[in-house]
Amino acid sequence: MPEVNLAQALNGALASALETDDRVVLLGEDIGRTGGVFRITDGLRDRFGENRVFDTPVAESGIVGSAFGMAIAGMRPVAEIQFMGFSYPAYDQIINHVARIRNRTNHRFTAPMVIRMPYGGGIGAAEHHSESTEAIYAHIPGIKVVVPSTPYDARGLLLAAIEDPDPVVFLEPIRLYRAVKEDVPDIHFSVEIGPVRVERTGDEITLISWGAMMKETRAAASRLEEDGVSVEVIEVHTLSPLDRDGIVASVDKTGRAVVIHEAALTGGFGGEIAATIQERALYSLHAPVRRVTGWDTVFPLKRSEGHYLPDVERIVNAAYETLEV
Amino acid sequence: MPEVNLAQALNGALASALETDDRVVLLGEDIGRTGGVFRITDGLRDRFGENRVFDTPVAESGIVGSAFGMAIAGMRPVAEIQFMGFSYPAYDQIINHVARIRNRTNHRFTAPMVIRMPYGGGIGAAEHHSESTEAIYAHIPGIKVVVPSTPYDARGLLLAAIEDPDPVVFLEPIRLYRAVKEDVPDIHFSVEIGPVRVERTGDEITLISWGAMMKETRAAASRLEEDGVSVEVIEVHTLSPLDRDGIVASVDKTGRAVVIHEAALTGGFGGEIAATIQERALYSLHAPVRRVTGWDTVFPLKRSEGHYLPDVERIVNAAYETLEV
Amino acid sequence: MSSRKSGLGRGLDALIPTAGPTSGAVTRQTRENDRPAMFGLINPDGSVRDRLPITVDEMKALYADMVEARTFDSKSMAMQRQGRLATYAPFRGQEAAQVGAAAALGDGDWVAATYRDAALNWRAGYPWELLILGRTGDERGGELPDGVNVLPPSITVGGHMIHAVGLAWAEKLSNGDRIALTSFGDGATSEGDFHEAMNFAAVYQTPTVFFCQNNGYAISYPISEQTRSESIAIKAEAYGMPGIRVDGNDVIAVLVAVREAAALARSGEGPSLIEAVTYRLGPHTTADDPTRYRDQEETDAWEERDPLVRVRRLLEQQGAWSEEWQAQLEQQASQRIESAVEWAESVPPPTFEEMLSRVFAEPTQPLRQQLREGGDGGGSGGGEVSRA
Amino acid sequence: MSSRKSGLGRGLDALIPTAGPTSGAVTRQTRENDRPAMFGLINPDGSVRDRLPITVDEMKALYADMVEARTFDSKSMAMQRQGRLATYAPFRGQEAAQVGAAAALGDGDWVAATYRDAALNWRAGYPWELLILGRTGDERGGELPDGVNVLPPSITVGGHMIHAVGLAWAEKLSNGDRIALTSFGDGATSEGDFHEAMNFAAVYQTPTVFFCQNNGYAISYPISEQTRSESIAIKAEAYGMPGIRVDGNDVIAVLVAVREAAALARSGEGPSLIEAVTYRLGPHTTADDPTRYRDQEETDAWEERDPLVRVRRLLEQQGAWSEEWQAQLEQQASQRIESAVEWAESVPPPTFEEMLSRVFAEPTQPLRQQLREGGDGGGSGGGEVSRA
Ligand SMILES: Cc1ncc(C[n+]2csc(CCOP(=O)(O)OP(=O)(O)O)c2C)c(N)n1
Ligand SMILES: Cc1ncc(C[n+]2csc(CCOP(=O)(O)OP(=O)(O)O)c2C)c(N)n1
Ligand SMILES: [Mg+2]
Ligand SMILES: [Mg+2]
Repeated sequence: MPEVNLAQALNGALASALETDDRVVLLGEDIGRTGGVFRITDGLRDRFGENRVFDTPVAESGIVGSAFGMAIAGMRPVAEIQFMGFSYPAYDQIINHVARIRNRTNHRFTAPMVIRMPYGGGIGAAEHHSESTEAIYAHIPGIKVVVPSTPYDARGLLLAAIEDPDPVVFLEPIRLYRAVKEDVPDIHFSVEIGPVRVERTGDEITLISWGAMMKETRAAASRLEEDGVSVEVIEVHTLSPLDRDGIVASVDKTGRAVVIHEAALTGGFGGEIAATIQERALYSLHAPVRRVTGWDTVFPLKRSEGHYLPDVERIVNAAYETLEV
Repeated sequence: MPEVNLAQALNGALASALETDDRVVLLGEDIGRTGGVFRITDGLRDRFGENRVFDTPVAESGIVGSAFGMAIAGMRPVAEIQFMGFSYPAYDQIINHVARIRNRTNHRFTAPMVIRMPYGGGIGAAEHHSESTEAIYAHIPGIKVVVPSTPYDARGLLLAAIEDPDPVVFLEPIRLYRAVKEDVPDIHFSVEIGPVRVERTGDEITLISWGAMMKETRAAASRLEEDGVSVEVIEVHTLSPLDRDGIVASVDKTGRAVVIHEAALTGGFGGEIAATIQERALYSLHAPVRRVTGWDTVFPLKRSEGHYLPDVERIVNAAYETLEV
Repeated sequence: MSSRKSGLGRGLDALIPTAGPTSGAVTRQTRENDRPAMFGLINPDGSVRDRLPITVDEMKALYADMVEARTFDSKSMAMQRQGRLATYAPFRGQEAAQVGAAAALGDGDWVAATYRDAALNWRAGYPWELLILGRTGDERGGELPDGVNVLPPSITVGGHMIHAVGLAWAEKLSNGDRIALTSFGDGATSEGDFHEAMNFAAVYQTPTVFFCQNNGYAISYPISEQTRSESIAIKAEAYGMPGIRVDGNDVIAVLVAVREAAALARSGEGPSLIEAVTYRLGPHTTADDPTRYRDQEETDAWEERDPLVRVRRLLEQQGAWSEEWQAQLEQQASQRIESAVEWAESVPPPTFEEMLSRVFAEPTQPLRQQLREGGDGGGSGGGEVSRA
Repeated sequence: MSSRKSGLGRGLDALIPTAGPTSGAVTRQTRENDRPAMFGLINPDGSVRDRLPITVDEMKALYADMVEARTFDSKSMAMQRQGRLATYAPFRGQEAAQVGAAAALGDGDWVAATYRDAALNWRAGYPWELLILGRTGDERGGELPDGVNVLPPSITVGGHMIHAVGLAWAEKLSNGDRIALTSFGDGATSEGDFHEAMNFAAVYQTPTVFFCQNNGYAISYPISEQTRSESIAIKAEAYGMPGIRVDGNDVIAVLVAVREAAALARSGEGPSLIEAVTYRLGPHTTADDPTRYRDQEETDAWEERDPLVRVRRLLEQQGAWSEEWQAQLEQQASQRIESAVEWAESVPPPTFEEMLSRVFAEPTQPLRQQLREGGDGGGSGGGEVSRA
């Protein structure tokens, strides 16, 4: 069982999908010759040919829209958007077309397709290269939104997304592409889209997060446990459909929760989760659900990243504020 | 003081702005010759000329992007997007450009502009004509999101939006365009963007809503008061910047709240409000903040509108569930 | 930029008249000198310009289809006024373009067209029943019969063209022999999505036919202001694609042009653009008032170019038209439309459960919860409160 | 579609060579027979094709600017490797295009260009200091001095072209005499926003110059695959706009072409498109490995066409170049760049407060709350809990 990082796990998943399913094709900017700016599709064009892996013009609406047409015709396209910040020109295709075809044809036509996009900051990138606007996708009925944080889940969730009968927006945390390695079976397995992953069990407080912020969340949990706090960590690797039951079950038990995300506070997906918790577990709550998030500004450039990104300190502090009451 | 409906109030506001400020120009599809599909710009091209009111090609990104350029150059463009469902092709311009120019130039260049869009359902319209995706705009740092529900506020808020030094997405509830009339002074006044409007005071429960759903919210409040419940009604006519203090102050008093919106539940802006309330008023809460919203599907066509749109019944029921505990 | 394969577009180019314009009328959509010159076969008075490549029986069939389409259009306008349909976008005046284009397609070919293309969609296999059901405001109107590869009419302007590129691309990759036709208006050519669709089709040489009905207006905005290019067809140059301008009120010319484009596509020669110059005789939709933006004179001039009348005259000249046949056609059409209406109006109202059951293949956890809570007048959306 | 005003574009059309291609080299960006033929004045060996419309002193100034630009480029590459700059997009090989285009502008003209256009932006007034500050990852690099009407470099591909249309439109409406130039790459012409920007500019006849640097690649994707049109310049036809192809490695030809386009724009004749055929000699950015998608031979061939070398040769032939002058130029340039770097690196780090104080004109209630809570390692984002 090979030890791979998240980027390699994704590459392996794509290779596996291309190998086992003729209907799978990949398309996106620079994914062929160069294997993508993050090398997620490295070697796939050489291995599977120019009729399976397509370089495209710089035209995100065209990429998503043509993949959508292919999906209706029975293929299983996997489109890559080079960075989440460049997905917005395709937002219309996603919300008005991809997400709706099943609804407007009462299941007659469907769009089984995946739209992959690297997201998140922390690498000192240029403007628009550090976006974390998952909330604008998780609000769209008719698409699923998935975001792995481990190599194992990355492979399993991507394969599940490709097999899913409905369209999936698949967010890839840039900061974690090469952060850790783990053993990932080189077989065609999948991780179920939907249920949250209880990553660590505890009974005093629940930390809830997803994607790149899982790194800080895990570190904060370890810090808290060192201090003797019993922490439950919930990874919401599927933002839509949201596993409310899984989240509520945990907070019903611990009575305390902190939600952590990288996106700006206002209108971020943490609001949905906090709202859900108070809706369904209010009488279990000993303290308000706190949100540790980015601030209400554009993700900043390199010199200010430290001001913006939630860090272990902020998570631990919020946990203690929550635990104190 | 003329009695006008919301559509007429908007028309009057635009006329007033065109008259008092040379820098104001209007652009959008069919807004010139026909005065717009809802006649909001009726007569303005005739009155102010072809160099103030422009019909444009069907190209929303172009409309917003060119208005943005004009704003940087010192004008005060007011762009109309024909329906909110057609704003998505301009989403990239709004989030990546309009919202950011002040931040990326440290105040050197700014985009004082308004993007008007009719929104919401309830008139049995065609697909894409009933959208209520305010959440995807309220999450964007750098733009303000405003939505009036009365003729008076419509005029005052639109004039404030045009004068605002920052870009404003201005949502117009289609269902209310011609619903009620009220006296609106024919002068150049403005309503402050930001603070919530406490429309009715009470101390047992707070109903919170905005835009078209204010109609059902008001009716529900009346029904509840007839039953002897003391209801506070808060209109959040500004979704961004959100007046958290105003909302929290009310719920601190009443201890109970229901948020009502037309958009789908998951990821809707009600989540932000409920999250805020529990964050800052948890110990005042006697019951969970409930959300009465659209369901997690595309806004449906005419025959299913009744299934989708929150009605007075659902609001009253939710209020009682909240009051019972 | 790679060079055109030899032969590509020859079929279409051959249709472009060399001896100046073929259309007598100077219209707002098209001026005498604009390139490319306009291809046409039948004059408004029914006389023909060239040998017609179809039989009299085929002409009669096209005419019958146009009569049926027009009957549907009138019926829909009337129903909308009675409140039985949601907003309706009439196609009166564009029957030749729509019927001609659809008639050029093969069984199973893909179609991605617009809200105005009921005639085109119908002729491509979309039952009147479902078109009407959709217009009553029922999503089930989009549930096409198996084998009919027509997408539900696109309501957004511009977004659907690229779908026809993807559909055709899939056919190409799977060695299918279907092509995809996308129909759109002059207004749609202003959207960025037009550009991306044209470019993708050309780059990947997908078997796509871009069929533009230039009816003179995007709602109130005339084509003379929408663009400064000489024509819409000439925009094909920007993509290295053949483009042709055809008299859109000439059903036979449209049929010939689309057939040629479809043949090119099917034989691996890639996409092409056809601009059918036509006119919308009615309002933009039932909510529109055209007097705000155009003169009656202009409309009257186009009434003279009615696409049905010229074929009737042509058939008359050939002794293939009679009052009785016309009456019979109209009666048949009425019957078909009436029975489609009857069927559509008898479909029971959609339920709350149905509404939430077609978002995903299976209702997800949030939807299952909402299905439990909801129903008419049901509770709030937040879910049950646990009191642990 | 309305007809072109007579004279519109005549200035540019006059530049198009009639006697076949002027460029000896067959390159990937451009083939001999592609339309329109390419305009150039200086050959790679420094010989001239035509009378040069500028003085030797002007040539020397252009050359000096290119030397300074190249010095900046090399310095930036080096700094990035040392971790002192975030990702950098080098323009080596494109100095003539950028310096030539900017030199054609007037004071106060608007510029909306890209991440690769540091030389163009600098020549239009953007201080090296701020360009470097921006590249260190500091938003204050976008705070241009008053009077410099250059937008901060666009990082998104395609979105900024329409801004130059809006800027120019505002000038037109307020009877200003500034024009707007937008610079973009070959890759950007695939975006829908290119289409909408070109169309708006043509429709409203805004004084906009569309300046495309066709450097052969959108990252790894060659222009030969990006489009099947004969050239980028020919795409102007789709908008009824003049379009011209110019040797982008010929600083004088670029200057002349952009000057002509700017003059047209300024005199109310509307927008035009200039395709400058050039080549990026370096990687796409410091994160890119060009060996994955192009051959060394190709790059070597373009090194032969170095935009600086040919002007040096030309000046040499005119006795206007010497080793000493060259050394002096290089030293001056180094000094300027070094001092700009020094300044940029001495700017104190931005604070948390600054970060939240430039979102709106005044911090809003949510931001005021976050300013209270935040700061380094500060609390959670939810606000204080009231305990009423
Ligand atoms: C993206 C988008 N923008 C705007 C609209 C509103 N709208 C509906 S039809 C129309 C005009 C389209 O004109 P054209 O493409 O010429 O088609 P026609 O109606 O003439 O058949 C507009 C602007 C829309 N439906 N979608
Ligand atoms: C909207 C958008 N999509 C994708 C990208 C990623 N990207 C950055 S540069 C580039 C290629 C642009 O090529 P071109 O326009 O030719 O400019 P060049 O880099 O060659 O100067 C791409 C795809 C982006 N920045 N913005
Ligand atoms: Mg039209
Ligand atoms: Mg390039």
